[in-house]
Amino acid sequence: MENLIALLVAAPLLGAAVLLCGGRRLDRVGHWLGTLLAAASFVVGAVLFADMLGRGAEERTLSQHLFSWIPVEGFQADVAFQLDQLSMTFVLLITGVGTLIHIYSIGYMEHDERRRRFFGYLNLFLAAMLILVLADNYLLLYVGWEGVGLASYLLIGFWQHKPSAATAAKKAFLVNRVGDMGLSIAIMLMFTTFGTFAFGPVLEATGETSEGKLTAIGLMLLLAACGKSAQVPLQSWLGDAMEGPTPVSALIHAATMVTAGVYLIVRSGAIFNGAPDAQLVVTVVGAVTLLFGAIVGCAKDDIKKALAGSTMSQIGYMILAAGLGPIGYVFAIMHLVTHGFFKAGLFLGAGSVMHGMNDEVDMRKYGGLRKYMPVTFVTFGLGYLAIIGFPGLSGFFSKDKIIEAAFAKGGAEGWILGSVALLGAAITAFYMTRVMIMTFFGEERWRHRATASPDQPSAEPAAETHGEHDEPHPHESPRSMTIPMIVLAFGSVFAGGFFSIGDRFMHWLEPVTRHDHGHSPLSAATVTGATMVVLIIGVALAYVQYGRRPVPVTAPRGSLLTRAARRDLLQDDFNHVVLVRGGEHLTRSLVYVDHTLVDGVVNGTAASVGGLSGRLRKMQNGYARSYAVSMFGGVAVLIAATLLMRAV
Amino acid sequence: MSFPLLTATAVLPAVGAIATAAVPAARRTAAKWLALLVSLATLALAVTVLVRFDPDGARYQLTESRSWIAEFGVRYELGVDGIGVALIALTALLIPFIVLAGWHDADPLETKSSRWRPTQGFFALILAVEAMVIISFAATDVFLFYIFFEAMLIPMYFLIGGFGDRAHSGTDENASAQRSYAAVKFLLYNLVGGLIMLAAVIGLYVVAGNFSLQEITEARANGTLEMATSTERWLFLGFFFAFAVKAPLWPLHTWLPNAMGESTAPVAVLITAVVDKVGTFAMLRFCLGLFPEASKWATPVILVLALISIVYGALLAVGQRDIKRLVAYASISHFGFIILGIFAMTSQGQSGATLYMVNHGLSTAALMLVAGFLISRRGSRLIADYGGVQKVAPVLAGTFLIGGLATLSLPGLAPFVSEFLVLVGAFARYPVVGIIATIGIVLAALYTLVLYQRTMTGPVKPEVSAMPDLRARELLVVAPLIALLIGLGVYPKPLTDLVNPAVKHTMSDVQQKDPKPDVEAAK
Amino acid sequence: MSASAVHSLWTMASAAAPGDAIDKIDTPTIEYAQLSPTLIVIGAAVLGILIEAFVPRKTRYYAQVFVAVVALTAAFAAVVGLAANGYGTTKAHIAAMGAIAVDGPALFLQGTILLAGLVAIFTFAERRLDPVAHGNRVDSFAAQAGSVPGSEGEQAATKAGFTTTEVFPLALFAVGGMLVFPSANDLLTLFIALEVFSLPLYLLCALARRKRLMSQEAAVKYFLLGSFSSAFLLFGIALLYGYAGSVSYGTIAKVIDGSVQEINPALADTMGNDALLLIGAAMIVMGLLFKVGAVPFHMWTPDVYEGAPTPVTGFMAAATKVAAFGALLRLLYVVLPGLRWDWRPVMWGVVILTMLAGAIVAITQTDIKRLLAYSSIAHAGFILAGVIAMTPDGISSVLFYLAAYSFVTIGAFAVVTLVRDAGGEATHLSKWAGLGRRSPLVAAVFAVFLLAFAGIPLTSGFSGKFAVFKAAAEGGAGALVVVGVLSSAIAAFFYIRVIVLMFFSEPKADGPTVAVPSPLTMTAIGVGVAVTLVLGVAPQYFLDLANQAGVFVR
Amino acid sequence: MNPVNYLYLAALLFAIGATGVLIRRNAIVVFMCIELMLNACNLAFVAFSRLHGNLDGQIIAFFTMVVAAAEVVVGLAIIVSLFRSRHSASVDDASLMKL
Repeated sequence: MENLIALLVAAPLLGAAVLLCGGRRLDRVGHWLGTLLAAASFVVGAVLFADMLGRGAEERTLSQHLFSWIPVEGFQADVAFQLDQLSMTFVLLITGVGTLIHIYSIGYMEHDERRRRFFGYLNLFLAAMLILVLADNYLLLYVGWEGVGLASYLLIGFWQHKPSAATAAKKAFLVNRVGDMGLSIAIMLMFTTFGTFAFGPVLEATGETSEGKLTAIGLMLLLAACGKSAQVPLQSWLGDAMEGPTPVSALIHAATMVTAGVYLIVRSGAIFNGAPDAQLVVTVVGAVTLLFGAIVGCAKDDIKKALAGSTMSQIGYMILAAGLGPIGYVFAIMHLVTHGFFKAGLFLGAGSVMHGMNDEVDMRKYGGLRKYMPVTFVTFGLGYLAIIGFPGLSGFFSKDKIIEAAFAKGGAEGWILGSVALLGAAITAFYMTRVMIMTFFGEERWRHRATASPDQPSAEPAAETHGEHDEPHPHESPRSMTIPMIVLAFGSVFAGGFFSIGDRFMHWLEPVTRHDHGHSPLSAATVTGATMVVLIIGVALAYVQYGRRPVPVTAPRGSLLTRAARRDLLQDDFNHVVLVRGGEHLTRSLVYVDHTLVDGVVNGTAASVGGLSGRLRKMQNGYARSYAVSMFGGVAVLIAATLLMRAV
Repeated sequence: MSFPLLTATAVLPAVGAIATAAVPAARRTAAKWLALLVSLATLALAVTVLVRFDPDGARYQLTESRSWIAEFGVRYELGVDGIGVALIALTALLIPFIVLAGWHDADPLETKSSRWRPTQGFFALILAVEAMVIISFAATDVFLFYIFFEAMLIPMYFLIGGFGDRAHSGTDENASAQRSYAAVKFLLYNLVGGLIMLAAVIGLYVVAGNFSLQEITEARANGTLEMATSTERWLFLGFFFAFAVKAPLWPLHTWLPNAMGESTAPVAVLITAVVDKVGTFAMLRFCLGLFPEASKWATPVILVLALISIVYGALLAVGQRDIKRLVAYASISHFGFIILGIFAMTSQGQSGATLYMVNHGLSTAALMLVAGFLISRRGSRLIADYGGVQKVAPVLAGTFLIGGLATLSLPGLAPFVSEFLVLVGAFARYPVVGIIATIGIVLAALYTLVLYQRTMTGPVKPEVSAMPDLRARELLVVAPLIALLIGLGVYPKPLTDLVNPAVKHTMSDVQQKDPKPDVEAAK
Repeated sequence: MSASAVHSLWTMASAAAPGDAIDKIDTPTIEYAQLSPTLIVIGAAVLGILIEAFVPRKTRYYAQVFVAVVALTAAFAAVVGLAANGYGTTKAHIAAMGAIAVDGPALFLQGTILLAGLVAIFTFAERRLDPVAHGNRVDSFAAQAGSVPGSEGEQAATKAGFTTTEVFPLALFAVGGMLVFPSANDLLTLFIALEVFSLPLYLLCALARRKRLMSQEAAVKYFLLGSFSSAFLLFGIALLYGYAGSVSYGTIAKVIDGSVQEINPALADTMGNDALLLIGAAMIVMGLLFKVGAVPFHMWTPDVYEGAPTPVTGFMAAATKVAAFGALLRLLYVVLPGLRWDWRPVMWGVVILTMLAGAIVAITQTDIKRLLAYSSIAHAGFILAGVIAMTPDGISSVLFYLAAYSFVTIGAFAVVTLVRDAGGEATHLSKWAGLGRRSPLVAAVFAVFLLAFAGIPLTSGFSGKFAVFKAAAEGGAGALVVVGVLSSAIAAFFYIRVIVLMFFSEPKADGPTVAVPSPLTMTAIGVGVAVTLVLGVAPQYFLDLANQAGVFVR
Repeated sequence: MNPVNYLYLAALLFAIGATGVLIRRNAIVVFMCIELMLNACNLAFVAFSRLHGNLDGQIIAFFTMVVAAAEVVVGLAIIVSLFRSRHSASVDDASLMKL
């Protein structure tokens, strides 16, 4: 059985290789091939899943050792896979959602002449992501980690001719690199601490080392997670990443890749359990980010950016949960999965809307679309209900559990984190309702439209071409796009319930992540009630603001906070001023230094020798008598020196 | 004594050089083919060396030893350990690509007097350099090494000064003046280094009485050869200075950007991927082998310099306007890593450093050669003159990107393996150093991606709109390199197996043990 | 370590006791066989004079060349014969009543001088470079030395096809003197030899066909300064004679380290007077330093090298240096070792000055001949570094260096004679721009010589430099080695500059043409290249030779 | 009379000659000064010869005279040819070559 694991990775990898090297002749079949291989990988995953269910809870872990990768004196890095429940969860999520999005893209990218390459990149991403979750040691995980980074770079910048896209891609990669620094330092620390960085040995040996080391490792891992999962302070890239085609945003920047940070932390649970300080930092980061993302989400008029903010915030929830330790791990993953469903669905919906609206992304130019694209409306709506945590839908279960867990952490921390989580829920309800209303309800603002507001650069390429001139004719998307949306809608409706009945999911994961219930100061019912209340408040506020009065086509100036939020709470400006500008000055001055100082010293020496030469030359003045003088002086000195030598 | 394989490997290109130079002026193409064939034959010989070499056998194999200049206690002693084999293989591997890539670089612009034969000269010089480099990788006699270490400057000098890049650098139209400046700078820097080394070589003779690396190392090991601490340090400094210039290590690096900027891309590759490796190689073999104590004594300073090189080189790469100068500064940063790995004095660090020499050779070759193809199309080295190339020449852009990703050592590509090993090795002994060095990772991503973005993406510039994609010859150059980069990235085991024993020997030379992990240390 | 013990490191007792008997004058015995090289050359020179007197003008040139070549070859053969018979090693002893030493260094240097002279004679005899004047080929010497430059007398002489074939006997005389100079075993012989080879050189300098004013000026300067220095030398000899009561090397050495047998009161009196000894020694050394062109006695070199006819310059630069260094070696190693603690520090200063000054001033030179002149000064510095090593290796390394250096020098100057424009040789550096494009071969050859001067490995220059620096280091002069490598780095700069000029800069429109020489010059250059490469790649044989030859007789 | 005084005289003459070389312009005079120096040497030789009571010094003196004569021949030849081409025997005029 375990030999199948490699197949999981191999299939999409093969696809990537073939599609990227294949050349034009594959253009016609490329997308089918890519989708097929993604599906194949899913099938293999399913088979393995079935097999795994067939075995007892404790011996479900499979492992496959492929080959010894970097064998060096005292340093052993292998290419080996490990498939346990946690990995399996991800495998299914990745391949499943991945396949759906492949299918979706067939329709979405129909008119792009580089579609083949697009599918190649998608396959590359799947492969890398699978390596990430299947690796049995941190170094191999690092390979997948950077691999998905590369894929995301390529896909964000897929429309390279747009400078904005290229820049966004570069930014994503760079910010992630900062995170990767953390990961590599963490690995080095593990190597010097445990002499290895394979999951098994490391996670078992955590007891044998000092808490300080563990904390250091934990914090480095957190840094990595922040980079990949767009957590404060490394979140700035996610918003720009929306420059990529929508399926990409759905798959990479909502469902799978951005959640890798959560996987990393949960996977390294043993380390964090040994380092409470690190855990605290994790929860704080999570809490801050969930508010940050939510606030940003409220202010964006670009539908994808709004969803991106929401993604940030939802992942904030997961990180928060993961920071809670054994209390939260399970729920973190559970929310991760449900979020995978509904957020992917939402993005696909957004994509479908844009598809029907000439790639317009500004929600202020939407409105009343429900009757033009019913399927999209329904699926998007369900996703909406799921994310705000409408009772019975997936989001309700998963998020509720996290809030409970947050309180269950106990002490002041518990209260603070819990209430932050609640507040987050309220804001979520608010901005998602806003999105919903602005898009599907209200007057049809895309008719007799005014010129686009300058401060909202429309993202997709076509916007420049015909966005301004002829008004769009909203229409439902082709079946290849709607079917995935429907499937995901199902997931977002039922997944949560399915997982929670009889704590299925908890029992499934427990062998890997362990679980304890903690002791919540509030009863589950109370928490649920509170959640309901804040939810209603949020929805109501949004309705009052956007449902009752008409939405202006050009964004009003808005309050200070709004304006700040539109600019990602000025965090980008900070980066620009401090890092970019500062960096530019640093490099420029260094170039100067290199030229004048380092080079100057050498050239200066040469020049001075030359000058000396010029002066000495003058002594050769052509007069025989002066030569005689120098000889005479010379011999005089010679004699004097000789006598002196004898004297001393 | 059996068939002198190493000598043959070195002599073949030398003979080829003479033959190529002798080809009459009119038969330019013939000269090119001759050079290509010779380089391929050399590659074949190098492969046989690789095959005949048994990693777990004696430290130095395929040894040859003849009396040469008894008066100076100099013997013609060749012998390779794993490191030498790897680098000889790298050299022999790269030269054919360099020849192929430089196919048209030396075609005379207008037919001058029939005596003037630039093409023949160009390829002859390349082969001459190959021969000298191979000898210096194989030499186990300090004097023999020194001779070729110095002598290879001359052909390199003519390659840089005589066959400059025809693309204008934008800073100054007077290209030939700049070129000869670069060539002279290259020569003088290295000559000064070499002469200072000469003093040390003489000193070594006065102390040791012969030049045989093995003898001296053994004598030092078993105490029959005492060296006063101060003497050893001075000699070490003399050697290290020369190697640091060649490598190049901050602040002795400034010749490299000029040299690489002004020379044609293949020559630039020759400089940074092949010739400079002799410097780092020599640090590993001679500095550590002959002067272990002094090496340990100097380590702190050298590590700091290496760190400076890493960060400084990367930052300057970010600040460059000229593609080739950018690559040059990137190389400076990479050489920082190599030296860091060597002087971290851990198995991982030194294995990593050795792998790094090979991988950096491959990655720079890939990046620089593609850059050369790009430049030859547009006739400009300025980044600002490009834009949107990806649209018109996707394959070129793709290969360029892969070269770049290799340069920023993306996992899955060969350089990652070596870079990570170096970092781990450094971290194991000097955590702070390791952490600072990781900054290099981020900066590498920065300059590579900025370069790619500015040249390849964005709206298509009118000047590049008609740019043809890679031709068959060019693809033939790049594809194998990329294949190797991926292959060695996924499965570097053959290389590590080759290198590990040699590294073990070096570690024992310097009497260093790897630091134990805490957990084991605790037990 | 006692003085005499140190002394015996690089000298050995001679078979025949030196003739320092003064009361009775016994009939002198002359070992003609062992003096044969010198005698042959001098004899040929005399024969040359007779040829001038009796052979018709048309055939003189051929006769002279023939005689000169045969004589030098024969003399060389004689030297080889002597060496083969062990006169260099076992049978080494002092001939001609103590006047001349026949030992390793002497024979090695004589051999070198003879070969160098032979090659130089080839360049003297070159007649293809200048355009044919009035239907007869001309060499690089004035048609009639007496005629005033630019006068109709001169033109008449040229029209008549006069040529100064006296240069050949003159050169032979000079060679004869040079042969004696390094083997002179008493101060008088030293002085006479000095004059014998100097006077012809003074004349040769004045004989250039082109740029005659400069040539005459060079001659005057060389003559005045040369005789000025030889006056010092002579006075030094006088003082030393006063100190030791004898001019024989052996005796003086004995007196200096106090191992002399019978001491009469007068000697006892003067022996006490170190001033005589030190001043005398300093003056003699100065005279020799002048000949080798060491700072601060170097100032004649650039002017004379520039003004003299280029073949003569090559001859001087090579042969004179060899002879002078030979004499200097013998003086310091045989006569003055007892004094080494006095003169070594002083010589240190001279060496450092010479190496640095030569290299530094050369940087800004614009005339190729002056450039080479300064480079020869720098090289004198390098050789001196080997001289003051005061070890057996010191001797052999210097011998090797001299052999290596002389051929490179002659070759280089021979190449200079090829590059010509309307005004004769185009010696200004700017004229050499782009030579590599016009005639790659000549440029390449010259580049080889320059690289050898620069001491790049695989050229004779490197082997020589390594040898002397090694000797110096072993002699405890490590600091000198460091200064040496630094100055060779500086020196490298201007050699490189010339190479850059030849290969990397565009040729000028009015650039010089490269004359196609006759086989004579070709052989000169060819020999230069061959020696450069052979001594660079496989120097072992010659090092052994120098090693065997590395012991003086006393 | 003590021969040492002759030595002082010789040294004096030598110094005078040397000074003359340094300060006089006319080539002939300079050359004469050199001859003076040579003769100072001769005096020294003879004096020492007397001092030591051996003949070497006196013989050397003869040699020196011959050499001096030879020098005169060569020197005058050169100086005269210079004079004829420049119409001046000043050593300072002959300074084409410098630097």
